[in-house]
Amino acid sequence: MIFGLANPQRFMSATRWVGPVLGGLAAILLAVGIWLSFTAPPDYQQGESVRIMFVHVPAAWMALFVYACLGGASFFSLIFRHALADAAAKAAAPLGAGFTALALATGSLWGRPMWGAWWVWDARLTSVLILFFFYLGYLALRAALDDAQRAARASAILALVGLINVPIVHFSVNWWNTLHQPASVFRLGGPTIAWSLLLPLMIMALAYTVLFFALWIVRTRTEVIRTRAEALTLRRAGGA
Amino acid sequence: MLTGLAVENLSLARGHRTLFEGLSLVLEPGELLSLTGANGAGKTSLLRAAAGFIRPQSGTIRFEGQDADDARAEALHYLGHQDGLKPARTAWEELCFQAEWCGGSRDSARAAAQRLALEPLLDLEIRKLSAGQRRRVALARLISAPRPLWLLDEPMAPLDAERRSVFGTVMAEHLSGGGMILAAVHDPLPLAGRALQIGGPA
Amino acid sequence: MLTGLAVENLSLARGHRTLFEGLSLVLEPGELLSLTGANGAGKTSLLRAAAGFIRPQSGTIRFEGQDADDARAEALHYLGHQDGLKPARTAWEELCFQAEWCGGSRDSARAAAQRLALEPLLDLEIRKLSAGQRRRVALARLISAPRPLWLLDEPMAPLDAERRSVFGTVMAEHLSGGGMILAAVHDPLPLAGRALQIGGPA
Amino acid sequence: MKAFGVLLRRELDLAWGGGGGPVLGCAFLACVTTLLPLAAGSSLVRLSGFAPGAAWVALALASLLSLERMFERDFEDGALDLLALGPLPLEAVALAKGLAQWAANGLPLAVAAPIAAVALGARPEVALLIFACAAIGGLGFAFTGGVGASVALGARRGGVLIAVIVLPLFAPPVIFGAGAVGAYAAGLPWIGGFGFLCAYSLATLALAPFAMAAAVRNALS
Amino acid sequence: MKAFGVLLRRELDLAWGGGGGPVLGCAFLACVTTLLPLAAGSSLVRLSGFAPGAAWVALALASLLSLERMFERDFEDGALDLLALGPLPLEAVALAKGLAQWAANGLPLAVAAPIAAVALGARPEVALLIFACAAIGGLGFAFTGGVGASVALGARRGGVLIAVIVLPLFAPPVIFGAGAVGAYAAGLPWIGGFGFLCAYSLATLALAPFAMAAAVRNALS
Ligand code: HEM
Ligand SMILES: Nc1ncnc2c1ncn2[C@@H]1O[C@H](COP(=O)(O)OP(=O)(O)OP(=O)(O)O)[C@@H](O)[C@H]1O
Ligand SMILES: Nc1ncnc2c1ncn2[C@@H]1O[C@H](COP(=O)(O)OP(=O)(O)OP(=O)(O)O)[C@@H](O)[C@H]1O
Ligand SMILES: [Mg+2]
Ligand SMILES: [Mg+2]
Repeated sequence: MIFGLANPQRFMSATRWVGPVLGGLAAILLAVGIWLSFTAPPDYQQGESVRIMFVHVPAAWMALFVYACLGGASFFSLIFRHALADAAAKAAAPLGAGFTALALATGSLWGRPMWGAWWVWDARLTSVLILFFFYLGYLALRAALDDAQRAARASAILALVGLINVPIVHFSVNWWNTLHQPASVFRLGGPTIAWSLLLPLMIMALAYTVLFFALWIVRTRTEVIRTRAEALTLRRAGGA
Repeated sequence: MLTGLAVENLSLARGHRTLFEGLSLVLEPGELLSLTGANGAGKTSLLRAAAGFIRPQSGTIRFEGQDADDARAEALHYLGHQDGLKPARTAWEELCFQAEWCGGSRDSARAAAQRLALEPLLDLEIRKLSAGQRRRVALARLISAPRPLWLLDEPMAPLDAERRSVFGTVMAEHLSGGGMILAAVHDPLPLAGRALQIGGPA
Repeated sequence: MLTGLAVENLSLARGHRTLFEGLSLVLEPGELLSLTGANGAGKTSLLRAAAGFIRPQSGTIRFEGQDADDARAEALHYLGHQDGLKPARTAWEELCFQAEWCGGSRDSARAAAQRLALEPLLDLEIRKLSAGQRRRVALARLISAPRPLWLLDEPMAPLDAERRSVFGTVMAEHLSGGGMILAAVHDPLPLAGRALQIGGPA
Repeated sequence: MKAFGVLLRRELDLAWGGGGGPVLGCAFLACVTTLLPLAAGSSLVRLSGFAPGAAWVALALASLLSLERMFERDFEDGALDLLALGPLPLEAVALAKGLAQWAANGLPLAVAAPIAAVALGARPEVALLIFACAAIGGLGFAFTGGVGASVALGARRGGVLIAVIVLPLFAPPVIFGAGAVGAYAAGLPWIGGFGFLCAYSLATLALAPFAMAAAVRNALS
Repeated sequence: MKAFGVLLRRELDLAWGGGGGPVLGCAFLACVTTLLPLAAGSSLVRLSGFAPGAAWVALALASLLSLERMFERDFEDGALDLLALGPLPLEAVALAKGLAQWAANGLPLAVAAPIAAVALGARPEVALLIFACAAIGGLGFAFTGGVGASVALGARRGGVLIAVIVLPLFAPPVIFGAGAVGAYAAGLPWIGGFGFLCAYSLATLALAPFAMAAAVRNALS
């Protein structure tokens, strides 16, 4: 499948309609999810503030998922020197950073009523924060290298290094957490989560995922088009 | 037995610009080929491609029938516009390092220094050397560690007349020993050899 | 009215070595004097002394009848073997800085760039320029900020034939405008002018 | 003073490109605030007392380790020749370099320091003093450091020499500043240390440029 | 392996000349020991528990700041071309550079760290473990840092970038090392954290050179 679309022409023609369609689907899902999350009964323990979870948790999940996508794309662009894969990686990074920022923001918004603090050195929080730094580093490197091909390879290398490190960071932070019990009383979510909350959560998660793929495809297409345009103008300029 | 360097319709690009297309050349053992051309024509780029640093847009660069690989890396000397000498270290330290790193020995380094009349300068730090003296330290590497293919970028520019003739004979010996030299120059070298003009925008 | 540069039995030493003794020369407005000599003879040292960097062992170097002082510093351009351009900045950034720092303006910098056919390169970082292009960026400073005395160290080395003739005319105009040029060279310049051989150990 | 502005812009650009700038400040902020709790265990109670100290360590180390760039590169690539032949005396050039060093390394850290300290649990009232100390102390670091950097120019073991020369010079500002902050946090009179710090930094600001210029002239000859 | 030795000698010489070596250790020691007590209001009781953590963060910062020198200069003066054409693959070159970086910056700090910690009131028994952790962790810092330095080659804002890239990668070693030391000081089982630290450093030692070599090749092209 991936190799089928590896050829930019085929990719462009195949995905012309995919983006908008997914986008519409995402819109519907979001609407349903949000409606559900507001009609869901307030949590006996967290009260109304539990509704933040429907925005927050999927965002946090996406933060990790998108980084996986970024790593995958980078792998292909590095091994097969594939322009399309690089375009995909380039397109994915800002989206992932966005989801991560959303998770952090909503998370600390949630933490205020729950823990009485904007920030708590909880394992999961910390690892997401560090993940956010990974995204920032990647974006910064992209921005700082102007030669297209070199930027592609360098940032791909960085993304893969990061991919290896994400789980390590996750693990290390959890290990650290077992050493020092965090100041938080509230253990994040856990399996003890009511169905009435789980359903909207799942739908929101699905909506986020679809939305991501819609945006990803659109951004990748624009990336491909942009590079083509550059090549054209250069050819018109007679290579000078 | 060496079969030399063969470049077949090579095209190179830097940044977004194509420098040249469909360039072919052959360099056989004992041959000197000097590259001429305007500033920015792509001489240095060609040398770097031949050294295996730059991967061409299209076309092939084969040495001993091989594409760029580790074997080639050890079969050539590349001396660019910059010599990579460290200002804070002495000429002798740098010369020794370069010689040993390229497979030579301290003795060969010493011999090379003699050949280029560097002994009186060996204890000076690189930053204290004059331009020509510094260039000679860089050139000494070529002698101190024998390798068949020399890729030289304006090797003679800062040398005085006497040193130019000396290094001319050095190059001649290298050629007569079956070596190959590909040199980018603006002023013709004091040796017989073919010349190739690289066209392209300035 | 300018009275030019007058050097009277100058002797210079570097490290513990005396380079030359009792050297005298006069450079009057509109004159070009090219210094020749072996590597390590002391050409660069002499230029640096004339620029006021090195204090001579003995003898005097007077410009406009003055010993080295701030006034002189602002009346001369010194362009050595190294150009002081920063690899990470763009050609335009560096050219602008050098021009404005030496009393020129952005417009004069732009004009100088045009004169040396640098426009297409102005957005490139210095590290991406070819040797000759980089040298031209350095030379553009001379045009962009007019100063009577030019002290040049092998100004032409990395330039191609065409650029050499262009810069030759630039130097000619500078001279005809009453400027002075003291240039250390290994290959003769494409201009009429006196030459002075600096003897000394290689 | 146009020339001074031109020079300052260039120095800032280089210093930021060379590893200073707000981004580094934020990087440090992030580093200290993220790593310190991870390293010390999350009990912020214990941390709070040391937040200012940590900020100071970061500041001093940053200033120390970014010094070499101040003159060495311009010296080796010939840019100092150009600077020496400009419309301004070398003293002014040294001043510009010191200020750029400060703006690129000291200031961002000074901005970052109080935030980091508070994030680590220092009482917000301290923040302002921390900022003031860090900013003023950073000025002292930049100029004392600059003296070391210029004196070490062209020396064989430049970096080492810099450290040796600079280290003792760093002690006073470090002690005054940290002392002031610590005293304030402990509710003791802090104005004394702060005053000394200001005096020291202003003195270096006034004297260091002459030392630097002399050292550079010597290196160029 | 003769070539490797030759290269290692050269790298060490350059790294020391660039300010590494024992002097750096002393500077580090001085900063940490003078700063923290002052900031802590010199209540060594509180200090003692915190000393190892602080030392660790300072260690991380110090290794962070000396990274830019690792590849940038060789890249800009053409020395990397020579290194790329030597008898050893670029992976080995990267390994040598990493080791030199560690020996010139990590080791001195590792020697200084326990002294600092003890001077700050940590119990002497901890010193040995602190040294071991600092030495091994420094190895991890040097190589993870090297990856950042090589990837950022030829980028416009070298130093800044390296810091931003490398910071998050430093989290695990800091956590493990400080965790082990803290646990030991608290009489808890420490071997786990120490083991993880060793594992992490050895992993980077094994993998980082490939990433660095790839990045350098990319930069030279
Ligand atoms: C900046 C602050 C926060 C960040 C970065 C953060 C991060 C995360 C992440 C990464 C996840 C998904 C992890 C997984 O699925 O295993 C998550 C899930 C969750 N978070 Fe947060 N969180 C933050 C604050 C909070 C707060 C304050 C609360 C509640 C008071 C909270 C409640 C939850 C819950 C209930 C889940 C779902 C539990 C589960 O799926 O295991 N989070 N958060
Ligand atoms: N990394 C790069 N990115 C973009 N353009 C580059 C890069 N490197 C070189 N160039 C451009 O490629 C062209 C060829 O450069 P090259 O150094 O090969 O020229 P050259 O023939 O050696 O010129 P010279 O005679 O001045 O040495 C130049 O116009 C230069 O601006
Ligand atoms: N700082 C220094 N300390 C000791 N010796 C020095 C120093 N600088 C230069 N020298 C020596 O002074 C001599 C003259 O150097 P100079 O650069 O003036 O020669 P040059 O005529 O410019 O040679 P070239 O033609 O190679 O440029 C050289 O032998 C050099 O080794
Ligand atoms: Mg060239
Ligand atoms: Mg000279």
